[in-house]
Amino acid sequence: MTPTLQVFLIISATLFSIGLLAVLSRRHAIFILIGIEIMLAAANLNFIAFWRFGPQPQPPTGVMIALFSIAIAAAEAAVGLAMVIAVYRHYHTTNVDQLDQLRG
Amino acid sequence: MSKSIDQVFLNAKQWLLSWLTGLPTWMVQVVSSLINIFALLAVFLTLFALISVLERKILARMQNRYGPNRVGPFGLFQPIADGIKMLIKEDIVPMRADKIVHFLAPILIAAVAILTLGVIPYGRNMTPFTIDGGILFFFAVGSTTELAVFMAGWGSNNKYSMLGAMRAIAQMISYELPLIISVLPVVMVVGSLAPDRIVAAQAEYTFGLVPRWFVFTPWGAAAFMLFFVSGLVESNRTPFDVPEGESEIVAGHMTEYSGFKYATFFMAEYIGMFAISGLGITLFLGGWHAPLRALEFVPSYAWFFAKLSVLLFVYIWIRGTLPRTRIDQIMNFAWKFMLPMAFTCIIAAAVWHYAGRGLRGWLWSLFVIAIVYAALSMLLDTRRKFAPRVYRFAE
Amino acid sequence: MNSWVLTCLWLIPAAPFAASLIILSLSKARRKSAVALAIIGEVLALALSILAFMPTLQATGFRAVQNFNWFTFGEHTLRLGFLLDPLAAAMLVMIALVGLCIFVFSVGYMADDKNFTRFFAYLSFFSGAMLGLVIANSLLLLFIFWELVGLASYLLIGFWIEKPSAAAAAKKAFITTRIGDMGFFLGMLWLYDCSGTLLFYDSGNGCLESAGLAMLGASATFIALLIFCGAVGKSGQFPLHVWLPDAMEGPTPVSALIHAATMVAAGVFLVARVYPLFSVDAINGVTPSLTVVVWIGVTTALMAALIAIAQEDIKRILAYSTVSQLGLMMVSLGVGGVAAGIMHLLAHGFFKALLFLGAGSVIHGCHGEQDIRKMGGLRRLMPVTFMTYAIGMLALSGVPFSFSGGWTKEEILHATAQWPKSQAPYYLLLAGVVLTALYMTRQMIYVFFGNGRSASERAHESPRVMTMPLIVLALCTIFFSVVLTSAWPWLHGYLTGEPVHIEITRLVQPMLFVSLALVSAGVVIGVWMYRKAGVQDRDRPAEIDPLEYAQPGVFEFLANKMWIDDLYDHTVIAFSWMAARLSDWMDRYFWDGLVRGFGGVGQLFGILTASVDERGINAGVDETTAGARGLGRLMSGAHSGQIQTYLGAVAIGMLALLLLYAWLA
Amino acid sequence: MNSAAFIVTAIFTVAAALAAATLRNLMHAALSFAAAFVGIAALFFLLGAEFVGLALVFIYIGAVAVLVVFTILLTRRDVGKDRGFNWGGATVAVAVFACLTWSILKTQSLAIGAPHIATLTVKRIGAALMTTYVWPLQCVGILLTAALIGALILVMEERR
Repeated sequence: MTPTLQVFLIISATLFSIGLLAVLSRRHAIFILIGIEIMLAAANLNFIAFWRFGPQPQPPTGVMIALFSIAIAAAEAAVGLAMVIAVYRHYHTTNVDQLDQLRG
Repeated sequence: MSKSIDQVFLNAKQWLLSWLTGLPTWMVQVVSSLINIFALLAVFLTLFALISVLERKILARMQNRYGPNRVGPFGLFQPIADGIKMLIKEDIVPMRADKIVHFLAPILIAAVAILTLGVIPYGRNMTPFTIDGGILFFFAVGSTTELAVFMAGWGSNNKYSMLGAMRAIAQMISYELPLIISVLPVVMVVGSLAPDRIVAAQAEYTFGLVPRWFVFTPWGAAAFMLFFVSGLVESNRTPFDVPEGESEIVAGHMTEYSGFKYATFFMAEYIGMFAISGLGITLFLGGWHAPLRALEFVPSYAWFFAKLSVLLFVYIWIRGTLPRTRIDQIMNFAWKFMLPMAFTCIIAAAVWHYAGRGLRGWLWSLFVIAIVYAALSMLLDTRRKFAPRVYRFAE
Repeated sequence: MNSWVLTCLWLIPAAPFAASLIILSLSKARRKSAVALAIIGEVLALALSILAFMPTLQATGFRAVQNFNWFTFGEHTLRLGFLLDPLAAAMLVMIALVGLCIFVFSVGYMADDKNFTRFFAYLSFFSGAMLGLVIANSLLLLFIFWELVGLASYLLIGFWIEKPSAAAAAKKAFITTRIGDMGFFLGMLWLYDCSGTLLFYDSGNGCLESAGLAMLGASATFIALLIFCGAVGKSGQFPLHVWLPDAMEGPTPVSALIHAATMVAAGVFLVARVYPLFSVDAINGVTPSLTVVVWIGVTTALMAALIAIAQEDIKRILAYSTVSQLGLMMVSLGVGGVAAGIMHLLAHGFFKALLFLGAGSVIHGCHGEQDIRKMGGLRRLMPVTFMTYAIGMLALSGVPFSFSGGWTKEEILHATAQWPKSQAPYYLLLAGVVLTALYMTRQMIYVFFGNGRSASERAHESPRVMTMPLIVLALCTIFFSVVLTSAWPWLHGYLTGEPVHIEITRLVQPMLFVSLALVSAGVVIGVWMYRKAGVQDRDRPAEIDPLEYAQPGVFEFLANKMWIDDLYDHTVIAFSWMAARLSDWMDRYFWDGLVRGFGGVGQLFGILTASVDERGINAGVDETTAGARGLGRLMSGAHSGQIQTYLGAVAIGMLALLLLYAWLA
Repeated sequence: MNSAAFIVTAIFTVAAALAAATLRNLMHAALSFAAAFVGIAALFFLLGAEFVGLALVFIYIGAVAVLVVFTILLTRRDVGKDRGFNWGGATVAVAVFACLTWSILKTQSLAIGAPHIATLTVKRIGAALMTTYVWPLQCVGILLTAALIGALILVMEERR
């Protein structure tokens, strides 16, 4: 048996849900970032999978979008982690539950 | 005749694989890979053993003493004795260490070092792991070293280890940029990330005499120097061995390791050195090509290893000659000199390319590099920068 | 040959400009780099100027024009351009050469200054602006550079900004020249209105070419006079000459470069450049505007020469001398001797720069002393300075044979004598010649002869870097005269485009003897009057000037600059001060009261509406807001500030969408 | 495509990701995060996108993972405390997973095998980046520069 597109999509969905789990259930800000990165990677996996299983030949659009999305994710990680450090410096905590200054 | 000697290892592998005819393809593939891995490990572990004793002997020569000369003829069996000693030593893990991380770090660091060896062409048709983006593979896998070093530093739960790891990561990240950017001109000129293609591009000889290695172009020479210095840093060799400076922080991230794990770190460091030298040879020194057309009858892998030994000797020579630099000097050097120079190499390579790759391009790119070099050395005012440090924080 | 220079004229001012910008970006400590950059920029400019000078030699009446569009607004296109003709080329070489000498001199003179690099940046900036001014082919471009030059002058006069007098002088120079520039600007606008172009030469369509001039008609006189206002301000002509002597507060190299050799000559250059405007409808070479030029020039020349006699500050004497010489040039232009005026301008550039640098050397040697009564006997202590200064003095006084000033002055006198309208300017200028010789002799005697006095006791010769430019300029002064002699008036021919041949007999002319006699008279009177200067003589104390002893009233009149400054103080400035006071009072009491009154009315109205608002409208609104607030409180419960809650809500929303989609599909 | 390799990689990836999301020890979680990305890169390799896989390893292991561990190090005082676990979030995540899986399985058109494909060489990617995607590339460059500067400014010590 060779893996079908479905299998890859399910793997991707699993990764996405795991990322979502990390984002929603962990209290540490870094985990939220980790979760977001996993979710983005899952999306990239989708792009690549659709490119690979799509009708051939075709321009490598999926690969390109994955590349750009990786670059953007890297930028997001850098800024996000910098924000975690800045927040930590200011509030002496990284617990997102306590960062509720914007509460209405 | 010379052809068959050149391909002797390949033929041997084919002969071994011919025993497997009839088995499914994937199994043949696995066995082929295993043969490659085995050969690679055998060669480089031997080389490691050899270089560890040779380094001590060469250093001793430089310092007017004998060096190891008790075990075996000329002390050549010293590594075997060392190995046995390391293996039977007690393996100490600190009580409050993060045991899993502490255990995984040496494995990861060694695995990474060995993986990087895979993409280097050692001879004609002798690239263990042929991949289109070989250079990228080398750096992608090589960058994992930082994480491994961090794991070692964190897992040991020791302030010296942590400080050493921080220093190592700081300098590795700083020098990774010039390292990669100094590779770019070659990639640009060749138009490929595949090591084989890069070696093939350096095959010709100008006037049948001077080999067309990239190190003989101004940008190539400059990039090679940058590459070599960055390689020194990446492999934590003197004069950039701050992360494990014995006089300051015991042994850096390796402080809490003993016995076989320590030996693994040691080995990883040397293999890293082989890998970076091998990459340097591939990129700038013509790979396995002979320096003269007349010498092409000598097998290609012999040339590769001859070049490798020259580079390794230079490493050892530098270790015997230069004192350790300060971390702030290392950083300044990376960001203020190496990085701009590396970018200049790209421009110089472009100039060389668009001026026709001939003598004119040669002179133009030399001009570009000389201008930037002069400007940088004037701007940085090196004489002032390397004066005794005025300590502002430590009092 | 050299055609690329003609298309790249902009490079000439660009070199010093670039140097200036780079120097400004350097740190203060980089003195050597600053000097090197400034001098490289100037040498480049000089080399390019000489390259540009070459082609102008080949054809008589050479003129290279290069115009380009600056910008377009609506249907109009504003065009600027560069122009190279003999006038511009000669000016270029003179400016760049004198500038280079002065740059080198400044290296020594300013060696101890803490703002050394800034000084060179300003100097380079000035140099670039001046070179640009000379090659401009558009009145607008010329005006732009004109103002840049003014800015550089302002910055450099006030270079020692910590000295209040320097700051005041800078301000005075700036404002005074601005009054003239106002006229210049108006003239420019008028000219544009009439002719529709500001380009001088534009293959027949320029404002200085016959087609353009024909469009002007009667307004040409007024336009010319308005533009002349700018020249009056810049060249320190009466009545706007008051700033120039005060500008001597700046460093001496600045005085030499800007306020003697180049910038102040820009006014003369301007008049020469737009000369066709002045001579529209000329009858026998006389027009109303030119007549004004002549009389202003004569007044200035004579007045300044008189004032110079009674000054004590070595630089002020030279400043008044400059004013006087500029007046002379103006006269020459006014009477039709354009070439003579420009020749005098070029020669004057060399020898006046030489004199100023000599003065700088003297001041440097005397440790900053500028009062000539405190000097003396420097002849032995500063031999090089003395020799070069003497050459400059002879040139300025107008001694002919081998001193450039003499030949050009003679030409001017010649031109003036032939002015059809009146002979008065001629005789007044003759008096000016005597006076010039007199005050220069006075200065020489005070500074270099006699015995050492308080400031000159510890004097020393200046370093090589300062004396070398002096020697170079002195040599220029002497050799320059070769092309000026009446026997071979090469420069005259070069500027006018007339053919020239050598004729030794023309060397001796009546005018030569007249001028020689007058100069000797001036020198002899000076020697006789000041033979005992600075020494106790009968009942005259040493520090009192012989003239002051003999004629205290006259001396006081002259020493106080004919009370022109005081006159301005009591008239123009007092008036503007009064006006300011009046406006202040008006503003404070009248307008303010009015505004307050309106404000009071508004306030009353406000009180009225407020009460209505509070009682009537608010009550209704209050209820509404209370309701809204309650709703808000209800809603803000969902706004917990917890990111994860929000993200969870997003996820649930996505889920719902997915299910909806699945259900619909 | 090798199914054995795929199964091993997939299990490894999911396990590592799960560990990254749930492990108590922050440092272990961060390292599992790195491992998960190795797995994802391996999946990319299996899909024939070697370049993207290498780029992923390069960026995530070499840069992002190091950044994450450094951040953990710099906020260490906060690491030891018990964080608690938000079961509501977990429920939502599981629901999303169930829903996605259900819809993927339900869509029959997705059950296709991989077609034969020409190798995606680095050269082709480079050519595409320099022609069709040159503007996005420039934009990403600007974005990365901005992010770099922004991150630096965020973490810069405040001068007192």
